[in-house]
Amino acid sequence: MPSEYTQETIARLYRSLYFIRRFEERVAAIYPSDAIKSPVHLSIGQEFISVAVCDILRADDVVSGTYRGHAAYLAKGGDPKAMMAEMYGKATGCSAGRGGSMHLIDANANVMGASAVVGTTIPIAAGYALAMKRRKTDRIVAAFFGDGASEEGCFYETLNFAALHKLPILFVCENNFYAIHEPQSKRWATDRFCERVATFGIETRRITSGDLFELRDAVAGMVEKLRRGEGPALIECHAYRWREHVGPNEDFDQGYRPRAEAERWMEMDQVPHLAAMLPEAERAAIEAEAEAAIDAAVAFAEQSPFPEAEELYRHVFA
Amino acid sequence: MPSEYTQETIARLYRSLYFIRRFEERVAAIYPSDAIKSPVHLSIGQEFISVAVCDILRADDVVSGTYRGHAAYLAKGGDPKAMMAEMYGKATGCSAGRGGSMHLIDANANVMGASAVVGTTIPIAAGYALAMKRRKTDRIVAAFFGDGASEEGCFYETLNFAALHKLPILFVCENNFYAIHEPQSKRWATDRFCERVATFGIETRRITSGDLFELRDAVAGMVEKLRRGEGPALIECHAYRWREHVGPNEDFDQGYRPRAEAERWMEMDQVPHLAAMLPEAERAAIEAEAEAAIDAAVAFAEQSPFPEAEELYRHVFA
Amino acid sequence: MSSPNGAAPAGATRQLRYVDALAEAVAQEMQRDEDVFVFGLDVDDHRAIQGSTRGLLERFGPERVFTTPLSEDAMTGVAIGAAMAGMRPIHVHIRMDFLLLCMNQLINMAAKAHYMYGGAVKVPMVARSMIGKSWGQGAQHSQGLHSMFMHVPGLKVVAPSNAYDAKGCMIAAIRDDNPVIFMEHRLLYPTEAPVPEAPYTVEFGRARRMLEGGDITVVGVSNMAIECLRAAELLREVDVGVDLIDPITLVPLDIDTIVDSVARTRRLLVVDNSWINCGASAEIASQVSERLGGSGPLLVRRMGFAPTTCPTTPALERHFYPNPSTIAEAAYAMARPGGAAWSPDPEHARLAYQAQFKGPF
Amino acid sequence: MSSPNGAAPAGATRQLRYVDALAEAVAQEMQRDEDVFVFGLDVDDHRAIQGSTRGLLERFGPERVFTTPLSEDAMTGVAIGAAMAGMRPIHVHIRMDFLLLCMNQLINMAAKAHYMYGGAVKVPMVARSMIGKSWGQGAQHSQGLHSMFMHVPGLKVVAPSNAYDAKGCMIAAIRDDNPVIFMEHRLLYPTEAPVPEAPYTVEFGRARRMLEGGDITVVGVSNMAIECLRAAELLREVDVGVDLIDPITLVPLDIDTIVDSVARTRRLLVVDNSWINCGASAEIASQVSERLGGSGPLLVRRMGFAPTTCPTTPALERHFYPNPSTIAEAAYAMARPGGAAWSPDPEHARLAYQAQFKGPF
Ligand SMILES: Cc1ncc(C[n+]2csc(CCOP(=O)(O)OP(=O)(O)O)c2C)c(N)n1
Ligand SMILES: Cc1ncc(C[n+]2csc(CCOP(=O)(O)OP(=O)(O)O)c2C)c(N)n1
Ligand SMILES: [Mg+2]
Ligand SMILES: [Mg+2]
Repeated sequence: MPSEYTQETIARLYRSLYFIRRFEERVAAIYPSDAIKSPVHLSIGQEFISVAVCDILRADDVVSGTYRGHAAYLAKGGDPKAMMAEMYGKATGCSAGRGGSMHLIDANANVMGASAVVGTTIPIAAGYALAMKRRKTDRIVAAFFGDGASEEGCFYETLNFAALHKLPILFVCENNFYAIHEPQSKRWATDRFCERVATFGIETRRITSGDLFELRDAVAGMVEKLRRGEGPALIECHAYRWREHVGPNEDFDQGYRPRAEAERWMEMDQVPHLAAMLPEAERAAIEAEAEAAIDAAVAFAEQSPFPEAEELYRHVFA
Repeated sequence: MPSEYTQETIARLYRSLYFIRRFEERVAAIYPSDAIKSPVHLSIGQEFISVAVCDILRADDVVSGTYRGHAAYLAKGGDPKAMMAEMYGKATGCSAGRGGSMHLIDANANVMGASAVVGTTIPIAAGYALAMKRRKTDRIVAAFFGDGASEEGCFYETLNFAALHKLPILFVCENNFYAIHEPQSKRWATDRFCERVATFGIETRRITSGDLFELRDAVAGMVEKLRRGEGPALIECHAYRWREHVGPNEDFDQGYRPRAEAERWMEMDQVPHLAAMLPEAERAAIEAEAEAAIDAAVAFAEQSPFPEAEELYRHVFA
Repeated sequence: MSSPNGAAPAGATRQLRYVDALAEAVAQEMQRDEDVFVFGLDVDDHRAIQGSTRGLLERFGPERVFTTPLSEDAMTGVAIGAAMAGMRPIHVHIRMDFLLLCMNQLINMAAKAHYMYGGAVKVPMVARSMIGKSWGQGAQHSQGLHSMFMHVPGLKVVAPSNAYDAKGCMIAAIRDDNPVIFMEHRLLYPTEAPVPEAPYTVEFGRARRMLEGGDITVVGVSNMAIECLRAAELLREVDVGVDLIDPITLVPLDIDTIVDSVARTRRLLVVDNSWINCGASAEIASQVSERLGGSGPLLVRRMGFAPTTCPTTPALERHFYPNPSTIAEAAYAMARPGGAAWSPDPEHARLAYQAQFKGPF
Repeated sequence: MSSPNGAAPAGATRQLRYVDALAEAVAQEMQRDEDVFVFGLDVDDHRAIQGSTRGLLERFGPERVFTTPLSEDAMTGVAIGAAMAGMRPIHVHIRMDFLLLCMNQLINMAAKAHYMYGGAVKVPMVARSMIGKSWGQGAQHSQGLHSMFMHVPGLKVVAPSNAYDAKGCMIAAIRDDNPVIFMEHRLLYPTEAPVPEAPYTVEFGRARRMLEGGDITVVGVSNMAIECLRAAELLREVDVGVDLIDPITLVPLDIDTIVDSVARTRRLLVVDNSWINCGASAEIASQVSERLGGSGPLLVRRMGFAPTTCPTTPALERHFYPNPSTIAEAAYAMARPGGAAWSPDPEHARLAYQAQFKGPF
């Protein structure tokens, strides 16, 4: 990793990375109790992408995640209490219990609402970016989506529009090679993805190493240009989903993908990698702090009330 | 033009080209009489594309045109009588009076039905191609569409699917630089169109000369590979729409495009170009034959009855 | 609020066309609120969507009035995102049929966002679209799809039938904090009404009684309200009094005004500018039946598109739509069940017909 | 045709689950006609769309059973094109909500092609989709959008509520020369019924009378037919006789069977698996009112989704759907207008509830 990374930066990155990993592991641990009656799509193994991207963003920048959006929500500073309460279906949830794991939102942290219909938030993120440009700000939008989402026509329509209007939007494709159980070979004619996006006049970068720092450096350069109004950029970041598509468990026994495929990625796991870069005491402090915050989020979720029946009729219209 | 073009071939091409040009000029002449109560999108100036492509196709190959589809329909051998009757709204029309100029079809000539919703027929054409491949034939589909249609997401979705399944489909983009009155500069982030399509693993070719023979040669090579099952190909062919977007008149007085832009194309007009390659007698014979056929089509349309009221309820369900 | 058919609104001596009323409403709101912008295919060309966006580009510039690629789906997402970010987009479609390309964004996101995110975001956008008719519009340029949007909670649906309501509803739609499906009709564009110059809103959820009569309640949606008005004229010849109601907005729907009328007439004819099956006419007929059916005999009938695809040839299209004659005949049959069937004098009927539209356009 | 609730069909001693009946129907038709193929996201994975495509890949191979990219719009076009070319595609969607991505192709092309082209082409395709419920399905994984398809001429709409009809309707849908919207319900998948092994069709346009009773006519759509059956059990305690009708197919709709029943009971309760506004319940209520309203008092009521977006938390979702208790209460109030309100014994009601679905899935 590049030498100019200060211990402070590494600590900040580790704090976010460790917190997300442990938060999702806790969700997985709670899941069998049925306290969380919501389809959970864990990002375990892919968190480094959200952490690297969001570390470059400002508080007033906007992030658009997906139904697999726990990492983006937390990395951007979304409230963990409200998130856990949302998964529990409580009135104190970030969507007041109406959205669950697939529809997280935190307006204060500038985390856009997520959608359970793949691809739908890509043009919506561009709409946010258009608003920022019209208002002459230098705020930007980072739009996360999966390799499968890139197959939807609205993705190409959005690329063309965003490039045509030089919108301040960073497209982040988390390429984990699968859409549910379907490998890319059954969905993509070729993997010349970045090359294709570049034909819209969009700067692209493909990160295959799984290295958080390499990704962060690439994002940093792109974000600078985005703020200068040079138009959209796209990063295709390879990663691997360690758990089943939806739910808390591993699924290597299901036969659609071999554990061997995962091992390379598990060895690359950025959590221990960053941990090892920190002095023992600092690492321990960060981890203790994270565990406490997660405990607090779970306690908050458990103690929060369910919404009252009449809540059903609120918020149909603004 | 390449020497190996025999007089017979040139005569065949001219027959088609001249017929289409004159047929549409007749439609334009009739239009002010209000006998044709249908929005007509004339292809005048662009006919050479349909003529060149369809000359390479076999009778059992399929063509998919657009609402600007008079040329593709006629070039593929669609019945001119049924077409003119359709524009008149007569019971003898190719769509029994239910479709008008925008919904031409001729199943016998393997001309697919056209749509008035831009882009919709592109994936449908791919569906035809899928059926041909599954049935182990060497028939192919030629799908015509405009530069504007290529902005619809379903176009990219179709490219990916067609390339993934190596479908026998030739995509023909008639790039006339406008969508209604909107120039490409307001719609395309870049014009790296063929380069983009190629990233799907699709062979592409861009023809900017307006030369019918250059286009035909390119198509011939691609169609051979298509029949061998090598997967889809795409041609972007530049051309210019001489008349208004919809309706019979010129529109250079409207201010959205200068006549100067058109002049280069009018000089390149392939009708007189091919005419000059033929002996006077043969040319005259071809033209006389065409005029007679057009007269016959108009007479047929005029003499045909309108559908009876109860026809309204037929064909809702098969 | 007074109606163009009733006394002219205070100071509204000026007659304005529906199409110009739309353009004026948008211009006034763009002037008032710089977050309002207009985009969609061809909004900035010299035709200006048949004139309904006339002058906007010149006045407000290309950042607030711009065309788009042919990408209706993503452009709808862009509108939603810009609205969530606090702007007030007006997304224009030259035909309502093209909204079928935007259903995922309109139904799965726009309609649901405010609720799904617990009130954390709003989607103040207007989706303008025009219903086409005649001159070979045919299957894909003639649909009135309002019932699809009425079906889903979270969308407002507006269908003004005259220039006065067009301006008032447009201003109300732009100021509304919810997604509004704004339905226009091509054949209404040239129709004139007294329209005040100053900005005003037509309140959503308040139907207008266009005519008062005791024999039958007729509800006309969008341009069918005008066709019903013509039918009512024909019915005067046979002394059938029509209580004619234009709902103006379909969501929210002012069912009380309709129910009050039917409570008196016990006869309801709903004429919609779409198919009957699961249409707005089904909803209105059902609500009235639920509320009044128990208290005695109730005559209910619906008219709309023929249960077919729209054909292009005038020979068939003529029979596809309700018209003043067929509406008058149906109403007469309901109002005078005993009597012999009656048809209006063809000559009078001809005069009552909506001016045929002449292409190209 | 005998019903799973009536005497078992000849030779149908075998009990089969709804999900297996679907897979068996498709397998038998693929065997019979090599033009039939199945495609859509995940149809070929080990989960096999919750088992409803189980075994097809192994038996018929990847050319006839294949997944697709996430491109619902274009894939629908591909299905239409293949159908026009003479094949019989079955396009599978794991949720009905995703059909909103396909509306342009389904409504503007599939529904209209046969008519718009004067009968020159046919579109024999089946669009299978599943309605989700509970375990946080929420706003975008729970919609029943059948009324949008019922609204547009040219589409058939099928909603089997039991394994017997699932198999018979699927075979009929595959053999039909028109586009068929085939609506399934996730919670019906595990339900069993006697299902003959040999191929058979359930005729479209013939409703099934699931129960005979004289006090009230109840129509239940899709899985609501089952909820109504449970409600009817509860109503036995208070001697309210329910004439329960499952329309099975919504287009074509067997309105005569419903009208015949209401002509006797003069009370109609329609319970739909969707919103009420412009829904299937509105259409059924309207047609019955049009035909019977004139002849005397008629009690009509509709139940369906609450007029809100579907929330994920069980605390609210519980109140979003009609259930056996609320259906029974509504029916009782209609059947015994004078009497005091009644609610079923909570204990009995609990037993009658549809088994809660447990994720993940
Ligand atoms: C439009 C749409 N089609 C299908 C689905 C079903 N589905 C849910 S997640 C998913 C896979 C998406 O894959 P990708 O975009 O790569 O994201 P990942 O799950 O791998 O993070 C699919 C197909 C959906 N929710 N929405
Ligand atoms: C989906 C859709 N959007 C918009 C329109 C309105 N419209 C009709 S033709 C046209 C232009 C299409 O341009 P192009 O594809 O380049 O074809 P051309 O007319 O130039 O031959 C447009 C926008 C439409 N019919 N369908
Ligand atoms: Mg993926
Ligand atoms: Mg063009």
